[in-house]
Amino acid sequence: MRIGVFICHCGSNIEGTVDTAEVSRIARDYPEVAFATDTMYACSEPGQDGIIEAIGEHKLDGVVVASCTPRMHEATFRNTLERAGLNPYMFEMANIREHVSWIGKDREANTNKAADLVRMAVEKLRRNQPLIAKEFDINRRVLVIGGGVAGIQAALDCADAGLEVVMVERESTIGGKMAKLDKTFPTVDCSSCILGPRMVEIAQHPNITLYACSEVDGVSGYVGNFSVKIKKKARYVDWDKCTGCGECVEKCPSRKAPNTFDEKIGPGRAINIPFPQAIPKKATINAEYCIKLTKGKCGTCEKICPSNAIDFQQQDEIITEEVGAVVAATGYDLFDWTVYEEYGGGRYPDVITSLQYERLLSASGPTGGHVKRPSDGKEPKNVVFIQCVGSRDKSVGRPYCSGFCCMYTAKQAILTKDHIPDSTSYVFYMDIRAPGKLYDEFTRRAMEEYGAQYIRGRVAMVYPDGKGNMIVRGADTLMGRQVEVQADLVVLAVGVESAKNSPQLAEKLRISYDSYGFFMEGHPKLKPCETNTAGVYLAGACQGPKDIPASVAQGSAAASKVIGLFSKEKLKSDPQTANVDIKRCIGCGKCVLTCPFGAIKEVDFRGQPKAEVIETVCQGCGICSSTCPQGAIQLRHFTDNQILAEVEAICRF
Amino acid sequence: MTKHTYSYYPGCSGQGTSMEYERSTRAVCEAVGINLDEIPDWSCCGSTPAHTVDHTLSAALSGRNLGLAAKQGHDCVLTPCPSCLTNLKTAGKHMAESETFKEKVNRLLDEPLETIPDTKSVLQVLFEDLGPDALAKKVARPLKGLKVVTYYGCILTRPPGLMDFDSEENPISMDKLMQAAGAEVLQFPLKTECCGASHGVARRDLVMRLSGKLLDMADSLGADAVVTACPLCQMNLDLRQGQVNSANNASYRLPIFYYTQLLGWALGLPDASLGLDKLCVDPRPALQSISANKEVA
Amino acid sequence: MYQELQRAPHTPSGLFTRAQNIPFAASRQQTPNRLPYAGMPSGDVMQVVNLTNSPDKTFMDRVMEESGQTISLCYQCGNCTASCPYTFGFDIPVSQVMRLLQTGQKETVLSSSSIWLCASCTSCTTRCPNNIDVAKVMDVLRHEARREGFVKERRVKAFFDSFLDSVRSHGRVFEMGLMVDYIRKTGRFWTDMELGPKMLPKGKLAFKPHNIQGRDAIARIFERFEKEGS
Amino acid sequence: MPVLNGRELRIVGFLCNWCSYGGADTAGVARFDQPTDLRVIRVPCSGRIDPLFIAKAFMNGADGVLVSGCHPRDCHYAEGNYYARRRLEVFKQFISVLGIEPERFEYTWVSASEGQRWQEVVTKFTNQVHTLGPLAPIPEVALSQLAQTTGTDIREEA
Repeated sequence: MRIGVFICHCGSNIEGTVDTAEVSRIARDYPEVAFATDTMYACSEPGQDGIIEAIGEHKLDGVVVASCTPRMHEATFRNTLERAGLNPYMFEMANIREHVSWIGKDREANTNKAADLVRMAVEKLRRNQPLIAKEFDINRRVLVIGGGVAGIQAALDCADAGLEVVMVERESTIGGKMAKLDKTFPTVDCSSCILGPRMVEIAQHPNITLYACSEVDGVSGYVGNFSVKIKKKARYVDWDKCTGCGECVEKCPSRKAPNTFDEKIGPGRAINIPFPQAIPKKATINAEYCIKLTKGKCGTCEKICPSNAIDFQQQDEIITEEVGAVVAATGYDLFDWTVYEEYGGGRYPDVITSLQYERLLSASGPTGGHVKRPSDGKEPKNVVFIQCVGSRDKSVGRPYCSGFCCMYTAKQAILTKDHIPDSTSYVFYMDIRAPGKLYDEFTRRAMEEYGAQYIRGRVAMVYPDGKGNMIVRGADTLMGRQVEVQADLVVLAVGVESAKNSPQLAEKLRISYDSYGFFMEGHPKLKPCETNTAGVYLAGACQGPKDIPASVAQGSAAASKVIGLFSKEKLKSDPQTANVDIKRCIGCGKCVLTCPFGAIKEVDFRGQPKAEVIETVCQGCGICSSTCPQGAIQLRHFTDNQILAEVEAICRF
Repeated sequence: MTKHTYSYYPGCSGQGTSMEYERSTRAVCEAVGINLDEIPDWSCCGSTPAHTVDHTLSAALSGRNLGLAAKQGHDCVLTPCPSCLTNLKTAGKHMAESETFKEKVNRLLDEPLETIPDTKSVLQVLFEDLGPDALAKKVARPLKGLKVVTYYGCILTRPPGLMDFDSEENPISMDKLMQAAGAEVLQFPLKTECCGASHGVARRDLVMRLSGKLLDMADSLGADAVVTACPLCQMNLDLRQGQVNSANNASYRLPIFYYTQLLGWALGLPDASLGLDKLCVDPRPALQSISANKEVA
Repeated sequence: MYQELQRAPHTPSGLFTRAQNIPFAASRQQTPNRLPYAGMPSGDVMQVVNLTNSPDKTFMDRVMEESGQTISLCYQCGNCTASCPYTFGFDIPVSQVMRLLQTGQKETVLSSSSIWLCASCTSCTTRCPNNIDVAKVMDVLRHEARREGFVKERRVKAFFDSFLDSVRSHGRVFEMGLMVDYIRKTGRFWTDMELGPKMLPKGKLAFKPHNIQGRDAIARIFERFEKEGS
Repeated sequence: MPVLNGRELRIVGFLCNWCSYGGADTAGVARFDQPTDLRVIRVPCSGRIDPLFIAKAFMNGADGVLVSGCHPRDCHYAEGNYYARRRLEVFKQFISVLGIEPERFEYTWVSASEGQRWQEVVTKFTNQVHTLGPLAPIPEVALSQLAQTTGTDIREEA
């Protein structure tokens, strides 16, 4: 075998603390190494061309590149080998950047470690076999989880590209958080005017099947062939018959149900249609508060429903959908701010969240757009906004900045002035984060034209002064003073948190998530919309706090990834699958039991039971081969000998 | 009712300015079966002055008492006074966390401190071991009709990491006990706002402002009385109420009870054992008014 | 002479209907000279703070080491100033004390009256979003002030000293003795005169100290402390 | 070049590609300093690691072996790390029978976002192995028995 070793400088990232020339000199003496050199940027075009030339010139049949993590450029260099006519799996990488040069300054130790890692790669490569990827056909259907603005954008882009889309939305209507907004920044245009038509498009698009009031119950299979179990939650209304007329909502006697769409600020009924432009515009019954379902009495809605759509016997239903790709667009939730007892901990009715205030501002809201204090319905004259409630705060475990609260608070300050001309808005902030196009001009406008009083400092206490108004006590660090504001209404810019039980969904999709529950992207800069799991993509705030423009952009980005995936005739399967050596297999069946994907079946070979791998189902985890007592089943590219070769490369020299 | 015995650290003010707190604490604990075994020959914990001079000195002054308590063999030391509680807890926690600090403290003490007993406030034991429900069953004279405001003071439940009892912003333990005793507890937003603490002598203007705010808020809420659990807060609000009135030209006549006094009264204990006569602002009118309307009701 | 750089006028897109065609670089007005007032760091004139050589590193390290707190955690949000009930009486609000500590301005911090008026009520520690024990830092600043001889609030220090002298000599606080000693140190004989008649009939004022047996054990603690110089 | 005599020990790391290898990368990207002793072998899943690999590593002269996979429930292959957990726990209790201190072998779970934690794991384990010092060489007789049973004599294969 003739092996070529290429030690990358990666500019100064590796060369800074590793003597790459020395490593390539050592590598020349490794067994079966025919050529070794160091190169400035192996992954760059000249770098890759240099490798292709060396393969031709020295008639190499295997390549080792010592550079960054294979998780970033293994695919890049495999393509290089393919372009040079070699089998892409006759290639190994040594990670001498993230695992060597970047984690220590000791040049001699780093150089020595790099040489060792290259030796390990060479030893493994000497035992690599050429592998041919098999092809399998793709189910050109995509599942979009979450009907917020990001999910809507992804679904519409995929549908317009001719793909069949299945959208699953947990609430009874799509529209997510954006549907709850009155206006959006920085243009102050009406939220339902720009979102409404897109929601209608979802409902009317022939390629899109919408499952509202439903959740993903389980996902199995792999890229190109996922099988998804969707749980259609019981809504006790037959949506085929329901016309959304709203008769039932008016007559329903149970008035204590929480109105989750209006963020519990307005009255709620047991049977409810979230808002006039809801899609689908259907009624749903909240089982906990429906007198019929809890006490067996009433049933008013059943009596008066013109199209007798009420069905109290309705049960949850599981539907299976076969799809080829999944886009997770599950959005975010607001932080439970009641841990801040210094702001009343939820005891004071006139201390509300920004989303509740948005409902008060909204014409389709509980007060028809007239801003009224929840306590006594009076129009507030002094509205105090408190920023960073549950963001940038280590003491409540939320050290990150939620990104768009500064912007929507400026918008709400402007809207407050529009709604109540003689009102004054006060904003307690630490730093204004307004990075987008026309964002900063927008916040300046709130201060300059709309008279919002911006006070630089946090708020320590919000309390009633016993004489009927609320005192907001904060600091003005620019003035160096403690300050107080008599507030009629306090609006908290509550921080963003990952959507409820998104860790559970991540486990179903087998993608990883960070300690706050946000899904982990493939690479923070290079693959923001992909995950480490092929065929599962991310869009919107489920990947991290972001505003509407960024979410919409990610919706389109995720859609383009899906469209790109499905543009190929067939998908190449990863050839790193298990493989049974019939001679050694004694048919004990242990591997069949341990395979998480059921990718091994028992076959009869001349009267003896043997194991056989279904290559398209095998995911290449290798659990079978470490279970097999005979070592009969080996995972290609990670066989026992290959791994042990690396072990010996470390220990024997 | 479990007969539980604790080491008891009364605190210096209990011998003088807050003797009624000391007396009523002993009476109530006796009545509800909490056994207080006073630490023999206990000494001052140094209170605020000590830790403003040096943390090792402050820990040594508290440490001596922790050592004596450990010898008594009970698993926990009780003290009614929040300032003593903070010093004992800080000393104990700091020594438990850092060996070097413990050695520095032991170098100041006659006998080095080995095991460090746990410390709790009497309020915590009354609330957790006894509990409002058990208390309600023992009430002989419910405080029905008495509107009170519960003032916890700034260090009884703060900082949360150290004191870890009740909430640091909106504590409710005294509220629950008072409600169990029949009183009506008003929502008091300044439960943990400082009253001026030890500045009464050197910088009285600070106490006039801060205690003035507390009395003003209690008054505007229509409270009949304020209930506290700290000798210094009680002194600033009761003994200095006259000074506050003249400084802020107000005219409050708000009795400032220790919660143990009201609990004792509700349990039917004799006035003498509660030291009600020791309070500056006469509490009798308030108490008589509720017992009067009891005959009527 | 540099030719005046001609900047292309940048007109924002017609989004805001009333936007005028404003030149990109607005002309620089002359800002008035700001006079010091009570809230600003003390010092008769607003000196320029040289941040390269004026920070006293040893002071900063000692305070951080003794308080066990990391000053760089503070992002100057002002929550301590907002929480502190004594801010009205301070000359430097507590968030600015922390800022002066971050920049090592030893004299300005130690000569403030804030560090003496702070009553360790721990509002700041309770509400600091970065979990800094600010109350402990203020405590340690008082230790530093005593070591370096800065005493802005003489009477507050006198009261603490009298308190500890009383503990040192009796083992417990002898309240009457404490007041007498405080009056001796400050000469303010009229302190709390009107409270005497209120407390006497209640029998709350003991005239004789109650010396505990372990009195000399307490005295030894103080002696060892002074010898150690901690 | 053999391992830097006196300054480094031979520590073999088996890291699962999806979580721990990613965690090690995150630690590198964040420039978290770590001792250089650890050499990482990438495997698709912690479930792929056969305890015999670890035994062979020790037989070959490794002074310490560290295995790290995905947190339970996070495994990219759903169950791989459950198998690993059971196998490696049994193996950890067993290696003292081979005359190897159990503290020379650790297995843990590190996710792709836990760069800081990976730094702590590596530093702590490396110091742990350094306190134990180099592993006494396995007696010749053991190697010959091993050669008979497995049919491959590691001594000639070098």
